[in-house]
Amino acid sequence: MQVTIKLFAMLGEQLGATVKLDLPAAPTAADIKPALQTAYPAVRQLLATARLAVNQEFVEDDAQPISATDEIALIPPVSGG
Amino acid sequence: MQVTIKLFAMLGEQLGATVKLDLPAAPTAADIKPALQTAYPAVRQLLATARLAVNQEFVEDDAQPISATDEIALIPPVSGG
Amino acid sequence: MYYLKISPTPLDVHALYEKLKDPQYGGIVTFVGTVRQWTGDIETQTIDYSAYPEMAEKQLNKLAAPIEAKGARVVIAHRVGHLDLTDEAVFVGVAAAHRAEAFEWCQYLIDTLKTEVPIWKRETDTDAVRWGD
Amino acid sequence: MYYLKISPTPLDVHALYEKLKDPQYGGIVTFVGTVRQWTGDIETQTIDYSAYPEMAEKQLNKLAAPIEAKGARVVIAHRVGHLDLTDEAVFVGVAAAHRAEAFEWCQYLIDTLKTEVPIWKRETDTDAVRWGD
Repeated sequence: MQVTIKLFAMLGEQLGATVKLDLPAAPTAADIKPALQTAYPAVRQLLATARLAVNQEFVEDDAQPISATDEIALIPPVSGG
Repeated sequence: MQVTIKLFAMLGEQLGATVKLDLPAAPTAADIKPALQTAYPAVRQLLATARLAVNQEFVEDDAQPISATDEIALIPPVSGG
Repeated sequence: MYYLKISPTPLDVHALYEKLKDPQYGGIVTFVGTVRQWTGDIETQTIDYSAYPEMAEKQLNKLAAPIEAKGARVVIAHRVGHLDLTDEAVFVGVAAAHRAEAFEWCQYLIDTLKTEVPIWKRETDTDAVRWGD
Repeated sequence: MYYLKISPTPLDVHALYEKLKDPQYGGIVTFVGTVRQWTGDIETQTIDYSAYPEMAEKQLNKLAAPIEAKGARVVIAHRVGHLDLTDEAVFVGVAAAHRAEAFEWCQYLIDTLKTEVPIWKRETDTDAVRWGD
């Protein structure tokens, strides 16, 4: 299954505002960061510190299923204010 | 020795903005409230809750001598802000 | 550097806030006290504030000086005279490098003003006239 | 009732403050974060803020709703885009019946905004470009 992932801040600067990613069948939230780290090893550490958001909510449960229509984003540590 | 005492808030409303008061010779800060309470028994309680200020400073030491040229005031509990 | 004023003129909150802006500060915390309508079952209509102005300004100086000595900027203004509902009675502003200290010092200043600065309110409520407690 | 906005328009601090005034409130606490020049030995020239705006507004709603449910009013605005020294980046205001809760809730909101709301700063310092930590 292919999903589009929104990226922000330094991640967006490095990889672009969105990347497409192939996931195994019946993916869960836990699959996304490892798949991105495999695809983009140069930003492995940046990906590790980012939080996953699905449909504009931080994901609290790694077992949350991901569907192709979900809005998926990686949120680097925020620094507003 | 006669001194003039500034009064504020409810005390000023009851007794006027200033009162004159006769004190014994070589008076100290400790003499002022009792002398006022004797002169104005109707506001004895209001006087008890007020703080003494001499030359625009709260008096910390009851033994502070009072001179005829000091600016003396009684400060009821404040309620600004 | 700090600005302290007791005056019958209505508070210009925006002008007071602008005095706090400076490239050396990153956080500005302000407290504004306004005339509130209800206190439990008591309805306030107006408040008259009076002061012992010379002593009040001296006391404000004593409060502000140690905060400014830590590198912050302090702006305090208190109105006296006749105020209606929502009118601003007091403005306390602190600009500091970081926000935690700006919050701490602003709250310290208003808390201390309310016990140590000779200003008094006389509330005209619908049922009675009350001197502030 | 509360007002939450993320926008490239410069913050109108006075208009935001005015939204907090109401006869039911006696205390208004505001926090304004501005662009500071020095952080230790690092000199900042400008800051560019970016956001994930739809999620940021949802997150602000989640923060403000429980405070408003306690009877207070919340106004938050965050600027995005290019900011110069002393420009206002964020305004957080809380109006409440009493000042202690206004201070507590205002500080809670800015502290939580800084960890939970997807907004990022990119500092242009004299020696380097830095993403905020």
